[in-house]
Amino acid sequence: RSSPNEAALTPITLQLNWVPEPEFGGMFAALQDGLYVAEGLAVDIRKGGAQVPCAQLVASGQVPFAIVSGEEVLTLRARGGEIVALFATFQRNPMGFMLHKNNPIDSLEALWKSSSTIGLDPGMPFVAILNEKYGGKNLKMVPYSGAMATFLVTPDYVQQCFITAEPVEAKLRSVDAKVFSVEDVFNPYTAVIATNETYLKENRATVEAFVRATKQGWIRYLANPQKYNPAIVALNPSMTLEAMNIAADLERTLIVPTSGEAGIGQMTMDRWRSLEQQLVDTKVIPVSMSIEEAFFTADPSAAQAP
Amino acid sequence: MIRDLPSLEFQSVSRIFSGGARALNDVSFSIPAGGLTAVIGPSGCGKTTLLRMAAGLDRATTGSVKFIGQDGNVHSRASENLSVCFQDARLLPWRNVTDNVALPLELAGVSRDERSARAKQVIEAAGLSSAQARLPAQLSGGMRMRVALARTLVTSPDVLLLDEPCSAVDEFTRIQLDEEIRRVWQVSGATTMLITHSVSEAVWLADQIVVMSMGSIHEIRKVALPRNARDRASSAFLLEVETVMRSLARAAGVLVA
Amino acid sequence: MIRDLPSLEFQSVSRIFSGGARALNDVSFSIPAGGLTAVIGPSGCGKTTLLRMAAGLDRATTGSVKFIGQDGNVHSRASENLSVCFQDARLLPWRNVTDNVALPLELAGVSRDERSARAKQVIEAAGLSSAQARLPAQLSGGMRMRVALARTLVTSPDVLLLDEPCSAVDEFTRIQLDEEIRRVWQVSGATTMLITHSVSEAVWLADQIVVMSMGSIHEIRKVALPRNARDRASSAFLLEVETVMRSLARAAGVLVA
Amino acid sequence: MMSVMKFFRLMVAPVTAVAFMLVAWQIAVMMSGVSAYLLPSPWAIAQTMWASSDRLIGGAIQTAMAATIGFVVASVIGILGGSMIAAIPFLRRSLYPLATILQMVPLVAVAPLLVIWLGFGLPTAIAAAAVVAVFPVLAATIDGQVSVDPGLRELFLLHGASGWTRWRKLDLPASIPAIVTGLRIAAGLAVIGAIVGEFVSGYGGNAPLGIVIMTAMREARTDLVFAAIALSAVVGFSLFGAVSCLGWFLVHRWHASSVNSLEQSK
Amino acid sequence: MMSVMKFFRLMVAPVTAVAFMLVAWQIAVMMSGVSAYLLPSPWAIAQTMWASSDRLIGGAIQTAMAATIGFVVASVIGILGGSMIAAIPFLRRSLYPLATILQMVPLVAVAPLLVIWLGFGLPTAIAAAAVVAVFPVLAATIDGQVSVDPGLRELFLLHGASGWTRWRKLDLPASIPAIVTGLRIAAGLAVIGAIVGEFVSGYGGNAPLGIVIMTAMREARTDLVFAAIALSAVVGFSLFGAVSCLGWFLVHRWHASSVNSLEQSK
Ligand SMILES: Nc1ncnc2c1ncn2[C@@H]1O[C@H](COP(=O)(O)OP(=O)(O)OP(=O)(O)O)[C@@H](O)[C@H]1O
Ligand SMILES: Nc1ncnc2c1ncn2[C@@H]1O[C@H](COP(=O)(O)OP(=O)(O)OP(=O)(O)O)[C@@H](O)[C@H]1O
Ligand SMILES: [Mg+2]
Ligand SMILES: [Mg+2]
Repeated sequence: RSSPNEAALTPITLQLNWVPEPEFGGMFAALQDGLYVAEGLAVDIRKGGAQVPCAQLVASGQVPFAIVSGEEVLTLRARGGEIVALFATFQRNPMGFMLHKNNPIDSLEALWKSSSTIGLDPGMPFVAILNEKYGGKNLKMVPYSGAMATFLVTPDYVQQCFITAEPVEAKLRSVDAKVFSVEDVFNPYTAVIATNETYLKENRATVEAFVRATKQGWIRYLANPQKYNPAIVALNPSMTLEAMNIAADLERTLIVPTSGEAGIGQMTMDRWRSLEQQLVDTKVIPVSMSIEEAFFTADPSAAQAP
Repeated sequence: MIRDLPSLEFQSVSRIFSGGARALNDVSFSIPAGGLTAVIGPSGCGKTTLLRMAAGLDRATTGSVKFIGQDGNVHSRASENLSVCFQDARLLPWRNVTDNVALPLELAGVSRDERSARAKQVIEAAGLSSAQARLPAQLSGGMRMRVALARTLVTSPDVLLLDEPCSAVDEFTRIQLDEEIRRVWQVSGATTMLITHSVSEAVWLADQIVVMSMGSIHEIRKVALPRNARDRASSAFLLEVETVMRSLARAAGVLVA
Repeated sequence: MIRDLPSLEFQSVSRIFSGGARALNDVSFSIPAGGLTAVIGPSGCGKTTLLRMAAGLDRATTGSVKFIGQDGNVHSRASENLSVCFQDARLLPWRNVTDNVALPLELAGVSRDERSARAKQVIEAAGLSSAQARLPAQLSGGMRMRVALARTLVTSPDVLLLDEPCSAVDEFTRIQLDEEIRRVWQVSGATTMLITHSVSEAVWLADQIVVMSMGSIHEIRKVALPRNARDRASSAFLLEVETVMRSLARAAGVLVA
Repeated sequence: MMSVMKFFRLMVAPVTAVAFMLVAWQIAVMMSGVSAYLLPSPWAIAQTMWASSDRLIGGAIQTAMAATIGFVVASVIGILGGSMIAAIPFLRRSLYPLATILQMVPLVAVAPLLVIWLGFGLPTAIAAAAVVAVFPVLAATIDGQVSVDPGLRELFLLHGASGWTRWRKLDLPASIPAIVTGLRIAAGLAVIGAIVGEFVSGYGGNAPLGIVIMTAMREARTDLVFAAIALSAVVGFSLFGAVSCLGWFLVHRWHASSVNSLEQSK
Repeated sequence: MMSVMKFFRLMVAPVTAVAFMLVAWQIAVMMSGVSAYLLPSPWAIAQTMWASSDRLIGGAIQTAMAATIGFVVASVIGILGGSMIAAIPFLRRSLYPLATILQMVPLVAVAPLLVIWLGFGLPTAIAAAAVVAVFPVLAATIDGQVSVDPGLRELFLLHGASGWTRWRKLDLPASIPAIVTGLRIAAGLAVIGAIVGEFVSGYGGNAPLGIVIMTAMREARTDLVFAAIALSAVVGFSLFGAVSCLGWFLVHRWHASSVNSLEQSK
């Protein structure tokens, strides 16, 4: 490919669903190393926050690309949103529950049968699944406001977390935590790059180029996160470089599939199907839909991987 | 300027307030075009209520209040060039004396220069020249009423309705103000209704005096004195005042010797 | 009840308002304990300003206003049992006539029964019996002032300050009200200051008349007529009125023949 | 009978306006074909309300409780505190600015602290409602009491009325119209405060509207979000209506506002 | 010179009050040994403010811009809309209830929709600020204009003044004291609205205070949350101060509020 001049670059925006962190490391690596430019793209990465409605923004065409979670793709599609998943950063669900290290509770099941106070976003789909499985009548659920302060000062408090984020933060604040992943009961793709159906139809080449460059970015990032983290810290000074380096190490096993680096970002019909089934079972979405259209594999080399 | 000065007719006017208070009871009289009628009567007898009806601010429960042009047509009240001096001063607290007085001209779209010239004149006549720039809160009670009167007289009204404009001032200031009222009335030729507590003021200014009592008309009296024969010290004037005073006394229910 | 009725002394009082207006200029006079002094003068000459100082609502720029007890001690104003009738009625719009009149008794902690009995009496004297239950908005201008006067007279004050209490009513209602003022004054023996525009009212009620002009005292006149010799039709009375009228005319700057 | 008739006549205009708005909205949604997750049609919202009525009504009752208690607390504190601030110049110069600053603290940011201080559940929601509702009442009370006719103040001063008496018999009645306006503003804010408080306080079996909204947002159920909002508006509107009625009852006989509205409706 | 002196004298009380509060807070934190995650001491907050001053000031400027523009929009809409509603009985009966209902829509719940409708950044924050600030202005304007002395209204009626003239020369000036109170309430709400708007409006290079708060909360940096809140209070207080000054300038010469405060400060 000839290196195109600046003016000919296609400008696109990627809306993050959180502030710049290692969970978006691949995109920043691709940006820093000029992989997007090499594909003819001028990418603007927009910071986000807990309240930024990324899925709706992409479905309504306000932005061409955004980071969303797998269940958001299906729920929004069930309500008529034109959203399509392109690239699944996390192959394994990084969501979990974080407890103080010396909390006697030793498993997710024990947690769910305890009478702990537990902070989590209302409407998390796995709650219904866990309730079904373990009861959970004694749990006291309270909303997670995004603030970790409660956890830090309350020894028997439990909260939801991103395995790569909150436990690291807690540790850096001298609070040791243990984490129970929810992967075993609920395992949607997470940090999924999604686009708009119409946009995909009309700009297929751009989409494919974007996904291609992103995947390469991830390969580079995971190989040497220390090279890219300073730039991310510059965009998000509230997280230390140390924390980012730790997080980058932790996330590697969640991102790289068993098949190896070639499968980064891959998505399979089976995984989407079982997610859909869980959502229907827990009445989050009404009926099953045509899953084929919910995701688009721009990178055929990854599609067939297990 | 050819103007069709109206006469003002009260025809069997009654007014019962929502609480049931009967303020007016079958009142009929008329003020001829260009005439000046004084209305006198004990406190609470319905004078202000009558005036408010003429101004279109209240409506008769039964009966009617009409302006009738010289061609015999009934005018709509809104078409009249009306000027009212209320019993309370009703000044805008954020405007100084000059701007309060000029308000009606301002509302009529008169140019700034003409406004200030005309305001200056009536302010002088009301003895307020030295207080021109003061706000209402900086005036005495009598001064406030004088501002209100000056504001009423600053336009050239066809109909002039005055509700005790001089009750808050002393005898001599009152005589000066009477002079100003007469001057404006004569210049404008307005059909005028004047409510007053001063019988001598009524006799001095009016060509007809309506004496009221408890919502009804007690007496209607033409003032016999020709205008040029009025002199506040003449015996004819004093006699007339005496006569009206007796009538008012009877209206007020006082036994007169 | 032994009361130490104070006299009221104005000593070289001057008052310059913040705008620079000079309302009073070196005014001195005193109202003897239990005396009734009338203050008359042209509109804006400073009468209300004087009264407000006596009431403690305004302060002299220079000079002083003092209550002096019969033992010669200066009383603090706050200790006086003072009653003021302002030039405007100042009624509470949410209270009916009876409750407005009873307000000072209420504030003094008088029992409900006594309150209504005493309010009833002054309301009757003010000719307002039929309007007892009305709100201020349902009263005529003169009726409102009568309510205010009734409220002033309902207590048994040691000091009574009246600012044109009768200017909004007709001659005959005024005579009735004068009667009530005199009755209360005589019963309570209050040291009284009465601002009025009616010379005959001043002569009728006062034992001393202060004629003011533009912030200064023009004349202080003892009313020579003994109280039992006053009769509104007697020639002695009319002569006294005539004399004071002339003085007022000069104060007002009118040339007198 | 008369007043029932009058009530119906008074309701015609607002009901018409709301109906008009709903019809316009329905037509706009139908014409533009905008998807339901962006802007559901009123009809869809109504259907959702019907389908989820149990959950919504249960939530509304909880939210109404928090909002009402918070509103009452805010009213009492606002009226009493405002009166004190209005009466004492030193407080006016010191506490009023402080109260202003407190008003500007975004509740969403300190809500986690509220939880820590007050625990999860109702108390936090009540406190949140009270915190946002108190300032309008305070400001309106101060404004109303500082604007009382100085002539009437002098009257009370003269009769040696104590501050307390003057407040009870003059300042408070005279400032009721202003206070009612403050309460009207506060009524709406109390509901919003309660909902924000619920965002951070607990949710057990029966979720209050704040939690219903959060859950629905997460599930992209904009129709349910709107249905919950509609119910929260009903809660707020009831508070607002109660305050308005109270205000009308207290002042209609003497205050200019009723004279002016009579004059105009002629 | 005089007025500079006077200004300083006026500032003594509020500055004392704030200083007193800060000292009490500092002592309370030090005595209780409460964790900095829960409640940082004022001193710690001050240090954070100093250390993060670039970021905070940059954020405050953006938030101030959104809040100020939103506030101005709300003021214009509130005053004009309120005037129309006050002037036309039909609107009062139909639109006022509607506006009330809109006030009760929790912004936090519809903010995500605002982003989708208005796009990113400033416009959404401005809209959010305007939405929450408009109702107090509207309500206060209506209240003020409906309470204008009926006697003065009659005067204008008699001189055949058009509605527009009457509004300009009577209703508006007479209701300025009430409107200023509404604006005071709105000033604080506008800042909060802007911050909530910023929570949802994705952002570019320089993060406004709303984002700083969100991020800091996530990182459990309570000190930074408070520092950002303090700056947002400064923004709000500047707006509040500007409104108060304007109000004082417009009415101090004639309105009862200034008479009463003079009387009391004697
Ligand atoms: N607050 C004020 N600021 C400036 N000037 C004032 C103020 N109050 C009164 N004055 C002026 O002081 C003078 C005396 O006022 P005062 O009210 O005492 O008059 P008065 O004798 O009672 O008149 P009237 O009979 O009209 O009531 C007037 O010229 C008035 O304009
Ligand atoms: N809004 C109202 N509701 C009930 N009664 C009223 C109302 N307005 C006036 N009245 C009554 O109507 C009667 C006549 O009032 P009006 O004001 O016309 O008297 P007036 O002759 O002007 O008296 P004054 O000389 O005292 O001004 C009075 O008895 C008064 O109490
Ligand atoms: Mg009258
Ligand atoms: Mg006076």
